[in-house]
Amino acid sequence: MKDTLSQIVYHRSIGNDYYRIGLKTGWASFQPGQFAMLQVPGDGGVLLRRPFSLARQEGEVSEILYKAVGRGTRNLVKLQPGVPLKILGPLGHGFSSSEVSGPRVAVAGGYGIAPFWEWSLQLAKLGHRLQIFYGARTKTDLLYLDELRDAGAEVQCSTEDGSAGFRGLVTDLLREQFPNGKVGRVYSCGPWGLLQAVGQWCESHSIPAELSVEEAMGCGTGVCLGCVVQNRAGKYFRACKEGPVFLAEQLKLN
Amino acid sequence: MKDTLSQIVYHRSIGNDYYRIGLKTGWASFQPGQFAMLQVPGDGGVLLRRPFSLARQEGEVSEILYKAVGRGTRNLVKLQPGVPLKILGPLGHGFSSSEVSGPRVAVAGGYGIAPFWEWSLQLAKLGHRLQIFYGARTKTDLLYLDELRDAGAEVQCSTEDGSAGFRGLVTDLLREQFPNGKVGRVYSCGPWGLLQAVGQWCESHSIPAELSVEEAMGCGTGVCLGCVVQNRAGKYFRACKEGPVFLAEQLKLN
Amino acid sequence: MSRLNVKLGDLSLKNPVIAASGTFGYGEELENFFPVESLGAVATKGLSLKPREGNPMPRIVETPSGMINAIGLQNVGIEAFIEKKLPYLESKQVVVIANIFGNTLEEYVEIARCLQPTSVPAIELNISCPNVKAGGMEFGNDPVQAARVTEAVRSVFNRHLMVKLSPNVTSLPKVACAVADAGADSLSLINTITAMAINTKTRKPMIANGVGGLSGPAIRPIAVRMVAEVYRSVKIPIVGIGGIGELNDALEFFIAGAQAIQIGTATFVEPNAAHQLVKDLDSYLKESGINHLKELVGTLKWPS
Amino acid sequence: MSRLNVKLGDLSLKNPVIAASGTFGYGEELENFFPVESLGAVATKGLSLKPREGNPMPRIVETPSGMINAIGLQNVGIEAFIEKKLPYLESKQVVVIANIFGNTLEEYVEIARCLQPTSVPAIELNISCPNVKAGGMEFGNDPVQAARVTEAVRSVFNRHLMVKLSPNVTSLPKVACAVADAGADSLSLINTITAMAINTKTRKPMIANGVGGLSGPAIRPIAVRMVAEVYRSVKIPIVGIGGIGELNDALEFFIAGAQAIQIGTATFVEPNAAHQLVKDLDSYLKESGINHLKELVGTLKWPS
Ligand SMILES: Cc1cc2nc3c(=O)[nH]c(=O)nc-3n(C[C@H](O)[C@H](O)[C@H](O)COP(=O)(O)OP(=O)(O)OC[C@H]3O[C@@H](n4cnc5c(N)ncnc54)[C@H](O)[C@@H]3O)c2cc1C
Ligand SMILES: Cc1cc2nc3c(=O)[nH]c(=O)nc-3n(C[C@H](O)[C@H](O)[C@H](O)COP(=O)(O)OP(=O)(O)OC[C@H]3O[C@@H](n4cnc5c(N)ncnc54)[C@H](O)[C@@H]3O)c2cc1C
Ligand SMILES: Cc1cc2nc3c(=O)[nH]c(=O)nc-3n(C[C@H](O)[C@H](O)[C@H](O)COP(=O)(O)O)c2cc1C
Ligand SMILES: Cc1cc2nc3c(=O)[nH]c(=O)nc-3n(C[C@H](O)[C@H](O)[C@H](O)COP(=O)(O)O)c2cc1C
Ligand code: FES
Ligand code: FES
Repeated sequence: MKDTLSQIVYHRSIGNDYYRIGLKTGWASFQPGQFAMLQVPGDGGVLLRRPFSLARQEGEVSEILYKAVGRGTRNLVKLQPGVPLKILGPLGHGFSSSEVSGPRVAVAGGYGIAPFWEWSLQLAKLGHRLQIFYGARTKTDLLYLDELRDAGAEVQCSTEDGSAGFRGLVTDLLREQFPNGKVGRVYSCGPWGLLQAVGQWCESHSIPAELSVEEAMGCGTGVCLGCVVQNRAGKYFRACKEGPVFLAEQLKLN
Repeated sequence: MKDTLSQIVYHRSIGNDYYRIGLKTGWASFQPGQFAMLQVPGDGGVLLRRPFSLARQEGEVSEILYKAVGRGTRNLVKLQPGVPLKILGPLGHGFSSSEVSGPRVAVAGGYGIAPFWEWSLQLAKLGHRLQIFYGARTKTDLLYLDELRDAGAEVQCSTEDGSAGFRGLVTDLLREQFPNGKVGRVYSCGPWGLLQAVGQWCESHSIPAELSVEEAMGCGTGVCLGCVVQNRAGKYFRACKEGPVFLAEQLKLN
Repeated sequence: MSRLNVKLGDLSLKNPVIAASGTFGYGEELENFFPVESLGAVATKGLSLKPREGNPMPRIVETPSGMINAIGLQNVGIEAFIEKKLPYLESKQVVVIANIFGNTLEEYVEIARCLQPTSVPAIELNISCPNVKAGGMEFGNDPVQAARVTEAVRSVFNRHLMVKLSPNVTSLPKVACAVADAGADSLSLINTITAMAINTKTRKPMIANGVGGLSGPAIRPIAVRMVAEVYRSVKIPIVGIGGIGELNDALEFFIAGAQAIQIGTATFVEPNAAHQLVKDLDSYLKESGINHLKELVGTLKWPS
Repeated sequence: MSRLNVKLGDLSLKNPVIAASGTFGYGEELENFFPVESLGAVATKGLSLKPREGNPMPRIVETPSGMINAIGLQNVGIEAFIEKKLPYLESKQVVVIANIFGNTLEEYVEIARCLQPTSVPAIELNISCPNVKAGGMEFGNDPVQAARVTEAVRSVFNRHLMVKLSPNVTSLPKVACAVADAGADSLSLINTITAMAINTKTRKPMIANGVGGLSGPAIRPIAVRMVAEVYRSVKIPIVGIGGIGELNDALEFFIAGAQAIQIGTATFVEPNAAHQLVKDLDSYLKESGINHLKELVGTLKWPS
C-alpha cells in the first residue's frame, strides 16, 4: 500500500460509458480483489478519491476498468494520457489463494468482472482454470471477453435481455450448470443483490465463497469507518481493510 | 454580452507563467478594455469564473493573455485544445473612441498590455497610431512586442532591472518622453500603483486619462456589488459594469 | 407549466424559483440573458431607510465551493427604490419581494410603511445579515427579538410577510416558531453563514470588514438540514436557500420541505441559472409523472 | 524543528500538528505512510465507556468540498482501548490525546477515571458530536451544561484537559468562556457542522442516520472565523480544526489564534497530509525568517 503520483499511460472508451485506464504505478503486483483509491478531477467540489478494483498489472502499468456514473468519473473521462494522477494502493484483501478441490468458479456482474482478468491469469500460472459466469444487463455491458479468454478462463455469459448468452440472471445460469452444487470455491464481485444470491446458493450447497463488496469509501486506509459491512452477529468490519473480499459466512446476507 | 460555450482553439505557453489562449467565441468584436468571465477548472473547489481582458478578436476566435498565478489559472494551464469552456462577455466598458487632439498614449504594466493589442489595431484602422509605454519587472515579462509593432503601434519599454529598454518605472519613462505633458489622451491598464501614478501625472498636466482597473469580481454582470471602486465623493461604482475603464477624474486615486 | 405554480399563503408565484436578495441587483441587470418575468419572483437587494454605500473593498473572496461576501448592504434606499427601480419590475409584471433591513426596529417599521402603499406584494424581512455592525444579526439570533421585529412590521404591512432566518444559531426551529407565531406568512432560509478567510501574507482578513457571509454549494448540506428541521416544527411555508445551482440541488430542498427556493451565488457563475432551473424543474416533473410540484414537498423519509 | 514545538499549558508537543479524532483510527493504520511519532500528537477515535458498534450504513457522503459523516462513534470502548490500542501508541512515544464521549455526565466521568491511572497525557472532551441520539450535542450547545461536564471531568483527571467545541451554536465565545472557567486547559474547535444530503431518487437522507457532521475544506472559513472569535474572548490555548489540508490553511488558523491545529478529512484524501504539513510548516518558518511558530499565533490584523 502506497500513494503514487502515477501518469495516465492510456485511456480508452470501450463503449456504453465504460473506460479502460492504464496508470504507470510501478507496482510489482497485486492480489485480485484488491483495489485502489484514485484521484479524480476536482470539478464541482469533488474532494474524496474514488475506489476501483485493480484489473490488471502489466509491467509498470496498472489497469482499471471503470464506468462513468457520477461527478468524479464523468470528469475523469476527459483526462488524456500524460496527465498525472495520484493513486493509493493496492488496498485491502483480495481473493484467497487457498487450496481448492473442485472447480474454481467466478460470478461477476457488470464491471464486477474487473478483478477476474488478473485472477484468471494468476490462476492459470498455477495451472488452474477459472470458470467465469458473467452477467450483465445487455450485450454491450459485457466487458473484457477477449482478455478473459486469452487469460485462459472459460467464460459463460448471461444478459437480462437475452442479447448475448443465457437470457436471465447469472445466478440462474449458475444453478443450471451446477444443479448439484459440485463446485470447489466461488469468487464473486458485483452488485449487492448478486452477492447475496451467490452467497445464499453457495451456503445451501456448502460451497466456500468469497464475496467482494462495494461500499462508499472515505479513506480506503481503514481510518474513517465509513465503509463498514455487518457480520451475522451485527458486528461491523471495514470493507477497505478487512475486505473488500469477505468469506460469505462472515457477512449478513439479508 | 452573452454566455458562450466556446472551445479552446489554441493554448500556448509564452514563458514565465504567461499563456495565450484562443477561444472560439464567435463574437463579432469587442471594445478594447472590455473583459470576459472565463470558466476555469473546478479543482480545489474553485467556484467563480475569472475575469480577463480581451486581447484580440480574429474571426471567430477571441484571445486572452493570462498569467498563471493561483488555483484557477494554474489549473487552466492544463487544458488542451478542443476542451469546451464557458466564457461570458464582452463585459463592461472599454476605452472610449472619442476624438483626440495630440498623441494617443497607452501606459501598460505587466499583463495589462493585453487590451492594447486590439486597441492598436482598431486605432490603426482609423488612421491613428498608438504610442505605447510598457513597463515590466524584467525582459521576459514583456509580452506581445511583435504583435504590437505589427499592429502599427510604437512601443517603448522599461524594465525594473534594466534587462530591456529603459531601466526603471514606466511612468519615469513617460515623464522623460513628455516633459511638458503634451499628450492628447492617455489609456492605461496595469496594477493599481501604476494607474495611480499615471492618473496623477495626467491630472497635473490636464491630460484626459482612461484607467482600466482590476478588482476581484464575483459575477461580472453587475449583480453582486463585489467589484466596486470609489469616486472622489466616496461613492462606489462597479468595475464590471460602469468600468473597468474609468476616467481618471472619476476615481479616488489615493 | 401549471405544475410549477406555488401559493405561499396568499402569495401566488408562477413557479418556485426566486432570485435571491443581493444576487440579482434590482432585476434589470440580467435582462440580456432571460426575461425576468420567467422567474417565480425576484427578491431585491436589501433595502434600507437611507441609501447605503456599503463596505470598503475587498468585499468578496472565493473559498472552497463557496464565497464570502461583506457587501455591507450597499443599496439605493427605500425611496429611490420605489421611484427608480420598482417601475421597471412593475412593467415586467414579475412578483417583487422587497428584502428590507433596518438598524433598529423603528427603521424596519418605517421601511415597511413606505412599501405598504406600493404595488410590492411581499416583504422579505432580513433579520440575518452578518455584514453590518448594528441591528440585523442581533434580531435574527434571538427568538424574542426576531418575534418583536416581525410583529412590528406585520402591523404596518398587510400583504405577504416573509422572514429570512439566520443560520448562525443553536436552534433554528426556535427562532422559526417565534417568528411564525408573531405573524410571518412564510420563512426563507438560510442567509449566509458568518465566516472568515485570512491573507496569510498580510495577516489581514481577505475581506475588509473582517468577517463576511459564506454562500454557495459549500453551505448547501447545512441549509438542507435546517430546512428539514424547520419543516418539522412550523406550519407556514418555507422558501429554501443555500447553494442551489441545478435541478438536483433544488429537489433536495423541496423534498426537505421547501415550497419554493431561491438562487443566489449560482447566478454569479451562470447568469442563466435561475431561468434554466425553471425549465429543468418542469421537464423533471413531466418526465417523472409528477402532476404538481407540491407532491414533492416535504416527502423526505426520515429514518425511523 | 525546535521552532515548531508547542506548549498547550502543561502539555508539550514537538510540533503543532495533531491527527484529528475519528480520522486517524487508533494511530496504527497509517504506519506505512509515516512514523506516527512525527506528529505533535494523535487524538484517538472517540472513546465511550462500553464498545459501540456505531450507526448503520451508509455513514458517509461527499458534498461540495466536504463530506458528511455519521459514524456514530463506533469504537472499542475505553477498556479495550487501554488494553489493546494504547500500548502501540506508548511504544511509539507519541503524545496521545484520548477523545472521550459519554451519553451522560456520569459516563464522561467514568471514562476519565479510567484514563487517570494510564500514561495518557491528555483528554479531549467531545461535547459536540452530532451523531448520537443522547448526550454529546446537548452538552456542547449549552454553556451551562458544557461547564458542568468540564468541571466533573476536571475533578477526576489531573493532566491536560482539552474541550472540543461544537460549532452549532449562536455564540461560541460564550461556551468557550464557560468551559475555560470550569477548568479546561485548552479548547479545540471546531467539530463538524450538522448537515444533511438527500437522495432525490429514494427521497431518503444519504446517510442512514438522517443528519451527520460536515467536515472538510467547505467548513474552513467558518472554523477560521470561530477560532478568531474565541481567541478574542478566552485566554487558554486554542487548537484549530476544520478543513485544514495544506500549509496555507494551517497558517490561517495560527494567525487567527490557534497554537496547534488538527488534520481530519484531509488524511482521507492524502494519507500523508499531516506529516507533510509538519515539514511544510518548518520550511515556511525557516524561509520566512520566523524564529518560532508562536510569533505567528494570533497576529491577525482586525479591521479597525
Ligand atoms: C472496492 C470497490 C471497487 C470498485 N471497483 C470498481 C470498478 O472496478 N469499476 C467501476 O466502474 N467502479 C468500481 N467501484 C465503484 C466506484 O467506486 C464508483 O462508481 C465511483 O466511486 C463513482 O464515483 P463518481 O464520482 O462518478 O460518482 P458520485 O456518485 O458522484 O460519487 C459520490 C460519492 O459516492 C461514492 N460512490 C458512488 N457510487 C459508488 C459505488 N458504486 N461504490 C462505492 N462508492 C460509490 C463515490 O466514491 C463518492 O465518494 C468500486 C467500488 C468499490 C468500493
Ligand atoms: C477586468 C480584469 C481584467 C483582467 N485581465 C487579466 C488579463 O488580461 N490577464 C491576466 O493574467 N489577468 C487578468 N486579470 C486578473 C485575473 O482575473 C486574475 O489573475 C485571476 O482571476 C486569478 O485567478 P486564480 O484562480 O489563478 O487566482 P486565485 O488567487 O486562486 O483566485 C481567487 C479569487 O481571487 C480573484 N483574483 C485573484 N487575483 C486577482 C486579480 N489580480 N484581479 C482580480 N481578481 C483576482 C479570482 O478571480 C478568484 O475569484 C484581470 C482582472 C480583472 C478584474
Ligand atoms: C454578494 C451577496 C449579497 C447578498 N446580499 C443580501 C442582501 O442584501 N439581503 C439578504 O437578505 N441576503 C443577501 N445575500 C444572501 C443571499 O440572498 C442568500 O441567502 C445566500 O447567499 C445563500 O444562498 P446561495 O448559496 O444560493 O448564494 C447576499 C448574498 C451574496 C452572495
Ligand atoms: C469520519 C469522521 C469521524 C469523526 N469522528 C470523531 C470522533 O470520534 N470524535 C470527535 O471529537 N470528532 C470526530 N470527528 C470530527 C473531526 O475530528 C474534526 O473535528 C472535523 O472533521 C473537522 O475537521 P476536518 O475538516 O479537518 O475534518 C470525525 C470526523 C470525521 C470526518
Ligand atoms: S474507507 Fe475509510 S475505513 Fe474504509
Ligand atoms: S463583479 Fe459582480 S457587480 Fe461587478
